[in-house]
Amino acid sequence: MSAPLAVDVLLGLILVGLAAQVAIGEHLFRAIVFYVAFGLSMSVIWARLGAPDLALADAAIGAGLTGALMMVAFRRLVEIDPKQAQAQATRSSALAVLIGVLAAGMVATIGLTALTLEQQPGRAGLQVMETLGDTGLGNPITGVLLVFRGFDTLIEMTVLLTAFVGSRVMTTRSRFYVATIAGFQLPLVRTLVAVILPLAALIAMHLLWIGSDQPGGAFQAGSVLAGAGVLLLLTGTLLPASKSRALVRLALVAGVASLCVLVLAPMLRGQVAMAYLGRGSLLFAEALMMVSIATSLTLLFAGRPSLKVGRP
Amino acid sequence: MISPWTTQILPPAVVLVSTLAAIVIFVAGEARQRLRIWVNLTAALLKLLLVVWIGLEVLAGTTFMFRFELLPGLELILHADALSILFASLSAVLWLVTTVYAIAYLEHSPNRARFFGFFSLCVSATMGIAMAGNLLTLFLFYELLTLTTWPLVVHNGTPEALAAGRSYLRYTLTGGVVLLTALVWLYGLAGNAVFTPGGFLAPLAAAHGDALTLIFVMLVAGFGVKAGLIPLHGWLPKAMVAPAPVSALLHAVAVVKAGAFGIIRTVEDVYGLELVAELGMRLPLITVASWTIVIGSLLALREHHLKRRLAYSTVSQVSYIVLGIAVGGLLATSGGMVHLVHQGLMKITLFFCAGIFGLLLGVKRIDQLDGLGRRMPWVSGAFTVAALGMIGLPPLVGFISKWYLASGALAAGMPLVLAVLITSALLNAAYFLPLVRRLWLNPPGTLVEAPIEIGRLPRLALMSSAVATAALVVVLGVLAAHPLSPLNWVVKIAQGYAP
Amino acid sequence: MTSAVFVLVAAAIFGLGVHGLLVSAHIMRKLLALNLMLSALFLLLIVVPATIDGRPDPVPQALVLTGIVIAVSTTAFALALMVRLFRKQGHASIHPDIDPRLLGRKAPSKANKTAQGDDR
Amino acid sequence: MTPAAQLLIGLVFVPLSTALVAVLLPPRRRRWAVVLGGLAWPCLLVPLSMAVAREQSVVMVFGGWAPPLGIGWRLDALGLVVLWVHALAGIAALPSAWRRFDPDLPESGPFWSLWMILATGVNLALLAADLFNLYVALELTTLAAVALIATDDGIAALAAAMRYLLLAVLGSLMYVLGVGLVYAQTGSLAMHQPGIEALNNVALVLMLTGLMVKAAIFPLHVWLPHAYSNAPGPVAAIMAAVVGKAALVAFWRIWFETAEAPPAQLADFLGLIGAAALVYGAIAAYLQPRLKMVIAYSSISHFGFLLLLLPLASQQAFQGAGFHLLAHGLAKAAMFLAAANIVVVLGSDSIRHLPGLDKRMPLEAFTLALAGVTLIGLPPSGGFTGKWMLLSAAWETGGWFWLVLIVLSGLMSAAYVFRILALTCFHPARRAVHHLHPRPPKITSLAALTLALLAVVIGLYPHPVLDLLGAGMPGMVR
Amino acid sequence: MSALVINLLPVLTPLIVAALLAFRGRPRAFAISAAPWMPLLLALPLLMGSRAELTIVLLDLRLGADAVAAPLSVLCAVAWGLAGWFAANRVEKDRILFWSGWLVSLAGISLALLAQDIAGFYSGYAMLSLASWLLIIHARTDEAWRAGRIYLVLALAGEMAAFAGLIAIVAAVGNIALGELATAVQLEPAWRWLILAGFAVKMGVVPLHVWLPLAHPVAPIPASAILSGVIVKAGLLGWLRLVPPGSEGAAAIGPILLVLGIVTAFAGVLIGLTQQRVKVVLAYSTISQMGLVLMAYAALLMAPDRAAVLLPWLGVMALHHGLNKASLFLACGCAPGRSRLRGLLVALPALAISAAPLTTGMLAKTGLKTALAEAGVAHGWTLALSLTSTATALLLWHFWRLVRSDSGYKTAHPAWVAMVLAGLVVPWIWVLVHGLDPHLLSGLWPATWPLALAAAIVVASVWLKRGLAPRWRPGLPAGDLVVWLEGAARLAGKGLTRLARAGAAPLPNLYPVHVRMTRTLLWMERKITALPVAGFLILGLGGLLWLVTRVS
Repeated sequence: MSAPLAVDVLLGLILVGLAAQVAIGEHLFRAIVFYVAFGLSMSVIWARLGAPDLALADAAIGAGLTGALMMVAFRRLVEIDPKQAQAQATRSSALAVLIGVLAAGMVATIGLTALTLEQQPGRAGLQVMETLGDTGLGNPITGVLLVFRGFDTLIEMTVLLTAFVGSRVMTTRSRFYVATIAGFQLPLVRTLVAVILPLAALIAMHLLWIGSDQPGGAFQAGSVLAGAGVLLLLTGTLLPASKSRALVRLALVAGVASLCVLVLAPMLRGQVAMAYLGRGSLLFAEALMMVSIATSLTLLFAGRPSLKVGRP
Repeated sequence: MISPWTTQILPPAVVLVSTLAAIVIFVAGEARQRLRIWVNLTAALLKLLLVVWIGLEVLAGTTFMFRFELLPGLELILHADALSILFASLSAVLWLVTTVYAIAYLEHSPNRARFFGFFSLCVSATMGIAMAGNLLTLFLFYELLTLTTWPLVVHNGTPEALAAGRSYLRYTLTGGVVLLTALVWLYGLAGNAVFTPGGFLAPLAAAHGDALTLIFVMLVAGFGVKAGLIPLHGWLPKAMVAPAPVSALLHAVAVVKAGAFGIIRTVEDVYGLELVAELGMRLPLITVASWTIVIGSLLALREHHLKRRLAYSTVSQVSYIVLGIAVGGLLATSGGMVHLVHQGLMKITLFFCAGIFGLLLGVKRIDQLDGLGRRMPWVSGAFTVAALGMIGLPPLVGFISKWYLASGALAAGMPLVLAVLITSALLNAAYFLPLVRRLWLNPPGTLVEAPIEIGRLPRLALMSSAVATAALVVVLGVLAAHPLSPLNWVVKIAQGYAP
Repeated sequence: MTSAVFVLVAAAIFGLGVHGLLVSAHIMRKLLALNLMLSALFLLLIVVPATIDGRPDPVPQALVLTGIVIAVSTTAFALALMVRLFRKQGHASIHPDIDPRLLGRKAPSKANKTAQGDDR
Repeated sequence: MTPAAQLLIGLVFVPLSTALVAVLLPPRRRRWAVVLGGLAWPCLLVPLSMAVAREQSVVMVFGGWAPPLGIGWRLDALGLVVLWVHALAGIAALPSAWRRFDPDLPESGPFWSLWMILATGVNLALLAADLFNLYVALELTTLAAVALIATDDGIAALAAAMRYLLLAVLGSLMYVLGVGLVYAQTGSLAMHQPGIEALNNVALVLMLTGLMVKAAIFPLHVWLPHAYSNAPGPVAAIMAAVVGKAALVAFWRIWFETAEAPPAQLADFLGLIGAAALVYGAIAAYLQPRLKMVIAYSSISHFGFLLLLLPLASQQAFQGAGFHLLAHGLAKAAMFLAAANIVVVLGSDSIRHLPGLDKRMPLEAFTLALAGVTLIGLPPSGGFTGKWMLLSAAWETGGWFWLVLIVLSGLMSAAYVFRILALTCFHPARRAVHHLHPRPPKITSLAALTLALLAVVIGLYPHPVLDLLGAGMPGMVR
Repeated sequence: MSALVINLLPVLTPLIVAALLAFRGRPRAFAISAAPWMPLLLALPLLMGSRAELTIVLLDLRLGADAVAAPLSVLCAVAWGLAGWFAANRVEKDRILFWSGWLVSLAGISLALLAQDIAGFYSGYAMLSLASWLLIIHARTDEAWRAGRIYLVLALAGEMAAFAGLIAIVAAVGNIALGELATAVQLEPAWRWLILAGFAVKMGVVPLHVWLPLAHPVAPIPASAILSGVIVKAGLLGWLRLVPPGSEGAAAIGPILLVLGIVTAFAGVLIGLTQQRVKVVLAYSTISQMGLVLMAYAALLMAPDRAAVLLPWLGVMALHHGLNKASLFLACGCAPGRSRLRGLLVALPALAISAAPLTTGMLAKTGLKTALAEAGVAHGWTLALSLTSTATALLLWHFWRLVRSDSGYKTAHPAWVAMVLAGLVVPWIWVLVHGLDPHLLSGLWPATWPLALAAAIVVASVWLKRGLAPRWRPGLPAGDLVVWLEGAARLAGKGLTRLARAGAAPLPNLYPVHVRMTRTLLWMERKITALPVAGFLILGLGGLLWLVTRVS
């Protein structure tokens, strides 16, 4: 078998192994950790497949943020009921295994049959490549996300907003739990943070800027910023606040609002809804999107409506 | 003469009068008794007037027709032909009487607003059935009737009442379902057709003979449930737990008659008797009716609960109508149709009296009737008259219908039907005469409950309504040959069907 | 060939996810399993359609990107919900067999609502 | 871009921007904004109805990028009908929501924006002519719905919400898998793909299954009863009115539009599933010890009923099903609103407490009765009209089994409806007194009553709706 | 107009008076005092002989007196009137009941007499039957109830039979005038037999006679007087009305009736001899007398063309028997044994009935014999007839012995005397009015020897110190056959009730919902609500759908 294929198989095996750990590993906490690992190797595979945008996104969001959210949730469970720290996986049953195998077989057959399908000449992907030139964008994915299928993105942002608002339903009632971890209070860590923060900001700006031509974009940037926010929360530099602030709320809705503007503005100019207005408009929208992605993810992590600066 | 607009608006008006009354009553609520009484009475009177008006116009040859397209190719038609006038006037008159009776009967009892509201609704549904111009409309109001009578049946709210309501619903709704199926099928075959004397299905007979037969069976079964054809009668005796006015109306006009009326329409106006005979459905229909007549009487014979015995007698009596229709011919048809009115009068009288006995003296069972004739001669008199009428004793109305039915049966060459009639007459005597004897000739027994004292006016209302209907039983019997008597009206109708 | 391998990988992950979803009582574990299944799904979405000059079709990529964001939002929300449920009922699993009879009563009055607000 | 198309934009963006405004405003002001928005977007339906009546459907494409490249929207008669249900139910739910979620309650802050987000999602799901856009819309709807259910903080509600969320995710997962396959095969995500014959059955089945979860079709209904019966009254009303239906409409669209020639045996099989749902739901409803449970299970039964459109598959049947969708939506919303008031007053919706209700809450009892009539399909009512059309369709296609089934459905609904009515109005224990909470303002009851009345009245004059639905669906014009 | 009034008065007035009974106080008193004289109203139409038509009443009612009804109208007017007088003083118990029965049955019979159309006649007849039931059960003892029950069953059955018959006529020609009946319609013999049988119940023709011996003893004396004197004749009226002489095929049934008549005549006497109660004996004598009337009617059927002569003779028989039998019944209430005069008053009608020479009985016999002669019946019948008078004589001797020892009221009642006189006179008047030839001389010997024979038997029995019947008494219960009938009826009743019970089984419950079902369903619901199962279901359903797409 050829070398690249061997690499593929290896990657695949690693991925499956991690997945197994996540799904049926003994200890819940370990499962979460393995999930983060899984996300990272997933992004490796994305890269291997030649989808750097996905790689970035999965690394930042799939692995990083989801993992962080899971951890803080787990931590809250433990704070409520210490026994949760040793939450064991329930024993597997033969039936479950059988069903799992069947499901796997189903998906395999589906996928393999799908591979054999002959491809349509006029498919959307090709058209994207052709028409991308008119938009002057370099990154077809950004093109699809913000130009051709921009409306999906709008709804997607709304989903994010909904997730936040929805979780408020729960969090308004629950007592405030400090998310900070004692270890992170060490001076060394703080200096480290002091280094990391501007770096993260810089990366974010960069991703945002190049997003329209190369891999990157609002999501990746936003999640990087969110990661930074999470770090700040962990170190206690930022603290969750239960008093909701207008500014924060503005930051939350900014992304959706900007996309709305993107959709509606052309209509004011008598054009079709969401007609393409040029890169500038995209940049503006993406910037706002980044802001609200970062804010909402951070707040989701904090489990509070707002943030305040912790004591130095 | 009468403007075309009026001819269109009158039939729905007749239906809606009591609907409006119901709405007012519902809205007015429990407390506004005086208002309720006035609304009831005025609505009843108004309806009666309207019906009479229409009746005279129809006599003069005006055609009343109100069409409203419910669905594309699916019309709600209200019209007024002689037959509908017959049924409508019957229910209008009896509604008036029953309203008076009910107002007095339910004095001091709870939930009167609900009762009278549904009462009025039930009557407007009946009117709709009477005025229905096609099978769909008939079905529509038929279902409405089910819906509006159920609250009346379970009005008392006792466990028996609830059970009765359940079984009532089971039977009637199942019947409705069967009807609906048949209806869809029929519309699929024949489209949206208006009732026409002699039926409109004859052209289809060649192509869809079997289908038509099946549909006929389903239709008759569907209507038969309410008409209490055995073995579809199960709900009827149970429904006796309802307050007396309800039972009276249920048995005399609303539910049972609706079923019978539906069968009349099916046989005469949808299929036409010739077609029915052609499909080989005439004999079965006659058989079922006869069977019901005899078995119903036997069942009545075996009941010791007054109202339940009356109920079974209804089961048997209503089948006279079906029998007459099925036998066909001028005599039998008119005999059957006139029984629609006559049975109504007699039965409502009986239930009025039974109700009064029950309400004032707590008399429920037959053996408690002893010597009531002395205690309340007028009511007992009314009861006696009606009972004798049921037996078919001349010169009461029962005799008239029986006379026509019997002669019709022989004219159609069916001596067996005559035998059935005679048997049932004997059985009627067997289960009614003992009641009469107990009323008048037995020494008074001790009452189970102390007699309830009600005001003079209510008592008067109760008695007078019973006596009034009893008087009608006599008068319509004695003056049967009068040109305006139901009999002559019916003969006019029957000439339309069986020239 | 490569795509075939990854299809198989995706299938395996999917199966594991299903298994995890079925056997594990703990909600968080179920969420993990669901996320696995989602990842498998995304992998399929990218692998199955034909590549365009060596790189995956951009449209599915965009879809997957959207999917990822939706997934993380859903997960975040589900976690919040789980924490609340855990606090109320003391264990992190969904009881299917709570007798509906017992759930009939509600606490309608406002005072009651706010009081009920915090954990008991 | 036609003015009608711009109105389409409004259908989604009015509620969406309302939601954003609601998030921005301080909690005390939110409900005002929502009232405005909730009353505003239905107004758009009037001109849109005219437009749809004029030319069968209103179409728009985003940014001029025609499918398969871009996203298209399409408003057809079916969507319009459900939109009307949505609008009416929403408006009717306003007073009740206003009372239930006043700003002092912690959960009322999120509620108002979530509601508008839900509206956005539903409207979008009804408009979307793009498979993936539909997915996004359904996700939005689900997430908002789950959050709304969770606004009732009881264990039951939270558990139900959780179950709903997990199952919905599973469902949408299968749906997306199907969508991916569709793209792999056809290279387009447009819902209606001219020129592409029979869809890959695997993809079709995956999408259908996914949607069946969201439409709560037996045996995938398990999330629904607890979710609806434990959600706060107004929420339950809105969800029962539209959330399931939006998924069902999507189901039909994929069946009739995307898969142009779906395998016939599958149609029959789905019809059988519908039959099973119908029977099971009715029986379950009959056995439930809680009013809201009864109503919820009746929804399951009626969804099964609506599934019978697949085997019948004629223009007439489509009219019937669409009409039934309308009537049932209105009736259900009415019932849930009434039930909400009942819960407020009695502190419970256990049917043991129902006796005597007709005295204390006559309006609610009347509402239940009217809506029940529609559910049973007794003439004259919307339910009857729909049933009739379906019946005649069944007759014309010679589907005797379906015909009998449809007819029986009415009977089975009668069983549980009359059970409730009998308990409410005629039970011997009627005079028993249990402690009562203050009655909610009358307008809430009147709103419910209006819906129920509407559900009955449309049966008297159904022509406009039927004419709208007359066009049928692409799949049926054979 | 006047005709209308005249013909309606006899029918309506009794009813109105009966209605007055319902009001307490003065109206009731007035009614009771007025009631006895009602029958006299019948004289009006009889004398005026006018006809009236009420097109709006019943099924257009036609009224009027005619030759057929005339003798019975006279009989009714006289006998009923006198009995009413008797009753006015002698009935104390339950007067309202008694008089209402009395008046209504009077109205009924008047209507039956006057009605000229089928429906009208039937109405009157039915009223009569039902109302006379009230007279029978007046005492309301168990015995009375039994008698009443049996009478009612027989009467109703008979009516229904008659109804069936006349409905057959109506079905053919509608509700026509009775006069036209003979010529109007050809009837299946079956229907005619139904009619005959139906009215035969009233007549007490064997074997339908059973109610008479039960009813008479229990009814109050005046009531039994009219029952036996008048009401039984209503059956005859029915025959004459609905199977008139000359209707085709009627002649054929004559002989059968003849036999039936003679059998009845003797059976009545023979059973009567075994009875020990006065009124029972009288009842049986009535039965046997009705046998004779039946024979006369049979003859009439056989010689329709001589109807003009024979109808009056039939009238003579009716009058004679009605009046005399009535007076005998009244006698039972007047302690006839107490004085010679009273004895004489009893003996006269008794002798008349046993057809002693020069009595109205002889007239009757003559009439019958002429009838038979006209019918051309063999001579042997006349001998049989003579023997019937012997038998009757013996029976009445038996009665005489019983009644002598009977102690009822101590005082005689003028009505009784009047009745006896009427019995002696009225038939003669009738004969004279109709100018019939009484065959006095030729009739003497045939009238004498049977009686002489009877006397001889009596003397012999006295000489042998034996009662006529007492020693050899088969001990038949009163109302012989009825005992077995009752048994049969009881069995039938049991059967019917059982049948009824079988028929009463309700439909099976359509929606059976059992506790187990509830439990099962809730359990199942819980199971599939469990997330693993649900997830499995989702995947599984997907796979299933896919499989479905594969099959075809």
